Amino acid sequence: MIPASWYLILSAVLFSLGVIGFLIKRSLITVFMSIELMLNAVNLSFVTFAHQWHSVKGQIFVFFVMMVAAAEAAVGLAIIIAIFRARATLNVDQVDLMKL
Amino acid sequence: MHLILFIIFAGFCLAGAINLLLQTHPINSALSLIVVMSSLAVLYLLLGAEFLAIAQIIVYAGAVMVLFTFVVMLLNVGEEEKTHGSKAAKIIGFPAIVAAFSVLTTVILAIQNKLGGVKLSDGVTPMTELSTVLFRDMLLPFELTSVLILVAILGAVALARKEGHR
Amino acid sequence: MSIWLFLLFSILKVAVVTAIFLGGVAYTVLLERKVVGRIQNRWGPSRVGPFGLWQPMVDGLKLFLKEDFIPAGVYRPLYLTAPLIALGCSLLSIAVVPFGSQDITVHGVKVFELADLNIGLLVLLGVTSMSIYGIALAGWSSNNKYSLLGSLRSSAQMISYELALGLSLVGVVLRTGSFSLADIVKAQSAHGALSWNILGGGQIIAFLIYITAAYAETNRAPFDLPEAETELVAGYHTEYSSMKFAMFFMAEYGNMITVSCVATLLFFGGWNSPFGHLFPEPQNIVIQALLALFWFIIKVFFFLFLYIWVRGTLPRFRYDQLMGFGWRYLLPIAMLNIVGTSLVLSALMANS
Amino acid sequence: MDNIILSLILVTPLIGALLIALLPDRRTLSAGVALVFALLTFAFTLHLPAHFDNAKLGFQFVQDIPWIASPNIHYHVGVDGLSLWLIVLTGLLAPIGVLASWNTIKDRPKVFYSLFLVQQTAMLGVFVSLDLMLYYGFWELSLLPMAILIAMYGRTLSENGGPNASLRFFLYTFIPSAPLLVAILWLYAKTHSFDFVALQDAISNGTFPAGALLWASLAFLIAFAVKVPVLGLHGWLPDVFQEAPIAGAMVVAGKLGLYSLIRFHVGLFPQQAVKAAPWMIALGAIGVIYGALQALVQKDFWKLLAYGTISSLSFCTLGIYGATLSGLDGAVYQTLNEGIIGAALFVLLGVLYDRASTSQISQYGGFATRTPMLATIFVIASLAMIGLPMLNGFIGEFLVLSSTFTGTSQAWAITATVGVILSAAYMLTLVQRVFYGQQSNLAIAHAPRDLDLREKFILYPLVTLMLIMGVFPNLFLTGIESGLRQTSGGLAYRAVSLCARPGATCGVQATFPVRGGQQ
Amino acid sequence: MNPQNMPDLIRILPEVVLTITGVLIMLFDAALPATNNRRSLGWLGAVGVTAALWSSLIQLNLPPGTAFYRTVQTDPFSVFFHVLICGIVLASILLSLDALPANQHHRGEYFALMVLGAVGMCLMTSAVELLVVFIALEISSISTYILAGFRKHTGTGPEAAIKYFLLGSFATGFLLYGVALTFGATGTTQINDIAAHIPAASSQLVLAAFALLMVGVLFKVSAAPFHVWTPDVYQGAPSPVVALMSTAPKAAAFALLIRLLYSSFPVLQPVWQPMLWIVAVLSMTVGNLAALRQKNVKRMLAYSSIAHAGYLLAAFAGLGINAIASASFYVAAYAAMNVGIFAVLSIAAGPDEKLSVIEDFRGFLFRAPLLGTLLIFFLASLIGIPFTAGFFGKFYSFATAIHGGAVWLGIIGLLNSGVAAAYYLGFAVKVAQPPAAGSAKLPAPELGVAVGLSLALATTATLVLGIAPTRFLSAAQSGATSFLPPVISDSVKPSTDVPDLSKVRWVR
Repeated sequence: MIPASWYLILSAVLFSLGVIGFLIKRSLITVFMSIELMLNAVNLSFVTFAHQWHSVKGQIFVFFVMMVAAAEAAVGLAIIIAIFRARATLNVDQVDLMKL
Repeated sequence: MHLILFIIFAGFCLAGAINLLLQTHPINSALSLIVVMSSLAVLYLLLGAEFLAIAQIIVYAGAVMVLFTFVVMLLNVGEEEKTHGSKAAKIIGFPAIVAAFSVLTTVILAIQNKLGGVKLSDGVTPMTELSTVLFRDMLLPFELTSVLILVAILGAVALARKEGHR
Repeated sequence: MSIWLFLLFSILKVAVVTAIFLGGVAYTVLLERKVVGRIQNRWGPSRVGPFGLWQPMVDGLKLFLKEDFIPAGVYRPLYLTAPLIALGCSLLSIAVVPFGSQDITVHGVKVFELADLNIGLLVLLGVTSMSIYGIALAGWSSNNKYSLLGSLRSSAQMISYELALGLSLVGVVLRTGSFSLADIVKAQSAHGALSWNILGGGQIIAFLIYITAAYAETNRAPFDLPEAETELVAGYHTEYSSMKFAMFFMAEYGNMITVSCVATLLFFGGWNSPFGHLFPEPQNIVIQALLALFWFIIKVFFFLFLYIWVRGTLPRFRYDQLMGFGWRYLLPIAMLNIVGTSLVLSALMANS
Repeated sequence: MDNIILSLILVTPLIGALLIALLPDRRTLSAGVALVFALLTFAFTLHLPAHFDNAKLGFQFVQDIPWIASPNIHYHVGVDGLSLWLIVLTGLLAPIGVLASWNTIKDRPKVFYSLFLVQQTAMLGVFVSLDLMLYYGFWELSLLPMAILIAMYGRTLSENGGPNASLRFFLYTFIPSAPLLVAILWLYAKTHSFDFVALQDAISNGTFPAGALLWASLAFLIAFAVKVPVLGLHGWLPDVFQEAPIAGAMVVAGKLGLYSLIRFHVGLFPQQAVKAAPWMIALGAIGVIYGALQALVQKDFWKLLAYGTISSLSFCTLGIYGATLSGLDGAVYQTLNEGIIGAALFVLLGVLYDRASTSQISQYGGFATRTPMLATIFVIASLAMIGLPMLNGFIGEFLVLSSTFTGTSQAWAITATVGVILSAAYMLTLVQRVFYGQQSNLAIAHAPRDLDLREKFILYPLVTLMLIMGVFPNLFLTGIESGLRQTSGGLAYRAVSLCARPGATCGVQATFPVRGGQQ
Repeated sequence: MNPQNMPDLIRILPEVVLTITGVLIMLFDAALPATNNRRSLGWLGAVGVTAALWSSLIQLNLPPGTAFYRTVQTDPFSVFFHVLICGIVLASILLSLDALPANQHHRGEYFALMVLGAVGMCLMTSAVELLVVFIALEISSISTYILAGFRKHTGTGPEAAIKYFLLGSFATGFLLYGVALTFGATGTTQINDIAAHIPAASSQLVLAAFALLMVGVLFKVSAAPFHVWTPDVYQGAPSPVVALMSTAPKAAAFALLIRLLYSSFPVLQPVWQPMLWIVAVLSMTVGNLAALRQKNVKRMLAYSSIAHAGYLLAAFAGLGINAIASASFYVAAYAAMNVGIFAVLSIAAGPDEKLSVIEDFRGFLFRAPLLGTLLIFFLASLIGIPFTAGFFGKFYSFATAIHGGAVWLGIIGLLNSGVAAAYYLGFAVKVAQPPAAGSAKLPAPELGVAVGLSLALATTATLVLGIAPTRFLSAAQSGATSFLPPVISDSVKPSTDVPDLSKVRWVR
C-alpha cells in the first residue's frame, strides 16, 4: 500500500512542470503540449480522489476532460496551422505583431 | 509490487515531463508526452480506473498526440530557436510556480493522513457503475459534449482549410 | 496458485504464442504470394522445398543477412525506434486475443489466452491507435519526401478509419454487454452459426464496416496508399532495409492476423463450431480444445484468404476517394448501425 | 399646471433636441427650431416668478415621483427663491445663445443645436433637482455636451486647441465629481434616501459621525468649487473661454457651481461649511485680486474676460462664506449679474472677433468711430462689470463687500475692494484700447460693420436687464432672500456661524425655521 | 424525473433551441450553393436566438428548480443571464450580417459558431454541476477562440486566436485543478452541495481549491493580474466578434463566479471579499492606466474592459444579495454599451478594419453624424455619464460597495472612472474634432438594416438601463434572491463557521 498523497504530489509536480513548460518553451506547439501535460496532471488528481472517495464521478470527470482535450487539440492545432500559413513560424517570440 | 510499479511509472512520468521541457525538437517533446501519458495510464490502472487507463491510451496517446505529431510533421517544424523569452514572465512566473507548488505540496502533506492509501487489491471500478453515472446522472454533460465536438470540428475546418475553394 | 507458477505459465504462453504468431506471419506471406500467383495465373514460389514451403525461411535469412543500411540525414533515434514500435504494437495486440474456450485451464491458468482483460476489446483499439506512431515516425525520421507523404497519408487514413472501426464494434458490445472478448464469444455460442453476431446478432453491416475499416487500418489493398509503389516508391519504409524493413513487414502481416482473429471473435463466433449443438460435444477435454482451436484457425484462415483475395482483385483507391469514403459513408453508416442496434435491443428488452 | 411646469421646462429643450436630430441638417432650420424651443422654454420659466409665492415656506412647484425603488431614487423637483431666478436666467440665455451662434456655426449645425439644447436641459435640471441622485445625474450630464461642443467648434485656428480645452474642462470637473458621488452614496448608505430635505434633516439630527461628515462635505465643496471656479481650481477656465463657442462659453462658469455650493454644501453641511469658511473667504478675496491682476496683463481679450470672470465670481464665494444673509443675497445676485454681464460681454467680444478675426487686444484701436453702437453697449456692459451704481453689478458687489466688512472680516473686505478698483482698471483699459485711440490698421482694413439687427436683438434685452436689476434690485432680492431664509439652509448656516462666534446670540434659530421642509 | 414533474427539457429549452438553430445553419450551409452570400443563415441565426431568448423567458413561469439529476438549475438568476446572453448574441449576429467582409470565408460556420457558442455561455449560467460548467465553458471558449481567428488572411488574426487559445487553455488548466481539489476536499462537484461539505473538509485543501478556481474564473473575466491576453485578442479579432466575446462569455463567467462565491463558498467570504477587493482595485487601476497610453482603439477598449471588470468586482464588497444584483446589473449595462460601441466601430472601420488608431477617427462626427453621435453616446455611457447604462451600473455597483462598508474601494473606483474619462473623452473629442484641413475625404460608412437593428438594440438597451432601469433592476434583484439560503442547499444544513478562516481579515 502506498499513500494516496504520493499520487497527488506526483500530480502537483507534473502540473508545475506543465506550467514551467508553458513559460519557457518557445515553440507554440510545445507550449500547447505543456498545457496538455497540465491537463493530464489534473486528471491524475481526479482519479486519485475518485479512488479515495469511492466515487465514480471523478473518473467520469477525467473522461470528459479527455473529450475536451481532444476537441481542444483539434482546434488548437488548426489555429497553429493557420498561424504557420500566415507567418511561417511557430516561434512564440516572433508571433508578436501586437506588442503588449 | 504496487510500490515498485508506482515508482517505475511515476519515474517514467517525471522523466517524460522533464524531457518534454528539455528537448528542443517538438517531435521529441511530443514523444516524451506520449511516454507521460502512457505511464499515467498505468497509474490509473493501479488506482483501479481500468476504463480510464485504456481511454487515456486511445484518446490521448492514440488520437490527440497523433494529431500533434501529425501537425509537427505536416508543418515540418524545426528545432526551437533559442530566443530570449519574456523576462517578466520568468521573473514573476518562476517564483509564483515554486510558491504555488510548495503550497500545494504542503497542503497535500498536511492532509496526508486523511487521504488514506491505495492498494492493488482495492478492486477495479466496474464498467456498469461507470456507465450508470455517465449515461444517467451525467446525461446532460454527455450530450453537451456533442455540441462541443461539433464546435471543434466546425472551427478546425474553418481555420485550417485553405481559402479559395469551398 | 503461487505467483511464480503463474509467471512461469505466462512466460511459456508468451513464448509459444509469439513463436506461432511469427510463424503464422511467415506463412501468411507465403500464402499471399501463392494465392496472388494463382489469381494472376502463375505459380508463385515453388522452388524452395516442397510447394515452396521453405521460401519464408529463406526470405527471412536473406533479410537478416542483408546490409543494414542507415541513410545519412535520417533522424537516427526515431529512425531506429519506429520499426520497433510497429512490430511491438503488432505483437502486443495478439495478447488479448483468446484462441479457445476460457474453461480450459491448467492449474487455474487459462491456456488459450495470454491476458484476460474485461476491457480486451478496448485494449485492442488502444494498441491499434498506438501503432500509428510506428509508421508516422518512420516516415518522418527518414527525411525523405516519399516516406513523409506515405506516413502522413497513413496517419490520416488510420485516424479516419479508426473511428468507423471503433463504432462498428459498438453494436457487438451493445449486444453482449461486455468488452471482454471471451464474453463476446460466449454470447454467440448458443445456436451455432445462427447466433453468431454476423447472422443472428444482425451485425452484418457492422461486420462489413469492420472489415473495410480494418483493411484500411492495416494499410492493405485497396487502401494501401501509404505504400503505393506507383506513387510513393515504397511509402514510409522506402529508406528501410534488412531487418528493420522486415520488422515493418512482419508488423503488417501480424496486424492482418490480429484483425482476422478479431473478426472471427466478434462476428463469427470465435472458436464455436458453426453447427452449434447439432453434434454432441466430445467429452475429452483435449479433443474439445483441439476442436475449438480448429474452428478458430479455419475462420482466421478464411479471413486471411479474404485479405489476399481482395488484394489480388480490387484496384487501389484514389486518396480523396479514400478519405471521402471513410468520412462520408462509412462513419454515418456505422452510426446508423449503432442507433438501429440499440433500438432493436431496447425493443427486445422491453418485450422480454 | 403648477405641478408639472418644472417637468415641462426640462422636457421642452429635450424635445427640441430630438426634433433637430431628426430634421435635415440645415443651418437655418436647425437654428430656427432651436430658437423656437429655447424661447418656449424661456416662456415656461417665466411662469415660475409669475406664480411664485414669496410668503410660502419650502419648495414650490414640487413634483415627487418614485423613480427607482431600490436604490431609492425619486424624480423630485422643486423651486425656491434661490433657484427661481437662476432658472429664469438660464431660460433667458438659451435663445440668446442660439441667436449668438446663428451665423458662426456653419458645420453640422444639427449636432450643435441638439447638444446645446441637451446642455440646457441638464443645467435646468441641476437647478430644480431635489433628489441628490437626480441632481448628480444632471450635474454630470451637463459636462459632456459642453465638452463635445468645445471639441467640435473650437474657435481658434490652432489644431488641437478645442480638443485640449474640452478635455481639460471635462477632467477638471469630472474627477472631483467622483468623491462627490462617493459622498452622496455614503450619505445614502446611512439614510436610504437621496432626498435633499430628508438628508438635511438627517445631517442636522446628528445621524452621521462628525469626522466622516467633514470629509463628505469636503468632497461636495471641491466638486462645486471647481465648477465655479474658485481660485486654484480655475485652470480650465481660460482655455475654455478661448475655445468654446460663444453660446457655450457664456453659460459654462459661475451659476451651476455657486448654486450648488449654496444649496448642497452650505445647505446640507452648515457646520462643516463654517469650518471651511475662513479658507473660502481667503480664497475668494485673493481670487478677486488675482483675477483682476491677471486680467490686467492679458493680451488676448478672451483670456482677459476669463480672468475678469474669475475675479467677479470670487465675490460670490466671498459672499457665500461670509455667512451673512445680505452677503448670501449679494452672492446670488452677483451670480445672476455674472450670467447677464458675462453673456453680454461674450456676445460683444464675439462680434468684435467676427469683424476682425483676432482676439489680440493690441491689434485693435479706434473702433468706436466705426462701430458706435457696439462701443456704447460695450461700455455699458463694462461699467456693469466694474460695479457702477445704477447698474446691476453694483448691487451684488456692494452687498457682498458691505456684509463682509461688517459681518466677517474687514481685512478681507478691503482686499476685495482693491479688486473692484483693479477691475475698473482692466475693463476700462480694454475699452480704451479697443474702441478709442488711434484707428488701427485692423479697423481700417476690415472696415467693421456696426451691430446688425440680430446682434441688437440679443444685446438690447441684456442691457435693459442690467439697468432694471441695477435700479430695482428688490424685484429680485425679495424672492432670493425668502428662499435663503426659508429653504436652503442658509439661515441654519448663519445661525451656526453666529453661535460659533463668541458673544453672539443664538436666538435666530427661534425666530425663523432653521431649515425648510414641506409643510 | 424531478419533483415538480416538469419535463427536464423545458429547463434547458433555450439551449435546445440554440443547438437546433446551430445545426440547421450548418445543414443549410451545406445545401446552399457556393456562390450564395449566406446572409439568410445569419437571419436564421438571429431568429433562432430570438426564439431562445423568448423560451428562456418561459422558464420564469416555472418554479425554480433543478433538472437532469441536479446538473442544471433554472431560477430567475439564470433567466436573467440567459436573456442577456441571447440579447448579446442576437446583436452580434445582426452586426456580423453587415460588418463581415464580402469575401469572408466560411460564413455558415461563422454564424453556426456564434449560435453554438451561445449554448455554452447560456448553460454556464444555469449549470450547478462543475462538470457541466466545465464543458459549457469549453464550448463557449472554443467557439470564441475560433471566431477570434476568423481574419486568418491577416497576420494578427491567427495571432489573436493562438494567444487567446493558449492562455485560455492555460487558465482552464487551473480551473480544472481547482475543480479536482474541490472534489478531493468535498467529494462532490455539485455547486449547491459543496457548501454543505466544506465544514467537514480540510480547510487548507478547500482554500487551495478555491484559489485555483478563482485563477481560472478571473482569467475568463479578464481581471488583473490575469488580463494579459485581452488587448492582443481584441486587437486581432474581427470587431463584430469582439462585440460578442468582450461581453457574452464574460457575462457567463461572472454568472459562474457569482454561483461559486454565493452557492459553493459562502463560508469563505472573509477570504474572498478582501481578495476581490484587491483584484477589483488592481483591475481598474491597471486597466485604466494602460488604456491611457493606447493609440489603437480596440486595444484601448480592451484595457477599458479590464477596468470595467474591476468596477464590477467592486460590487462584491457589498453585502448579500445586493452585491449579486448590482453585479448582474453591471454585466447587463456593460454588455449593452460595449456591444454598441463595437457595433459602431466595426461599421465605421469597415470590414478590413482600416481605421484602427484613435487618430483615424478624427472628424468622424462630421463624416457620419449618426454613427458619430452614437459612438460618442456609447463612450459617454462607458464614462458613466448619467442617464446611460454605464452610469447606473457603476453607481449601483459602487453604492453596494460603499453600503457594504468599502468606502475606500468606492473612492478608488470613482477616481479611476475619472481617469478613464480622460481616454474615453479623448477619443470622443477626436471624433468630434473637425477633420484636418488637408485630409482626404473618406466616404461615410453605409448602414444596413441588420446592423441598424443591432445598433438600435444596443442604444435602446443603454438608454433604458440608464433612464428606466427599474424593471431590469428588479429582474436582477429577483435573480439574486435565488441565492437566498433555502436554495443553496437542500440536503444538509450548511454551517457557516469555519474556525480558522473566519479570523482571516486582511483589508477592509
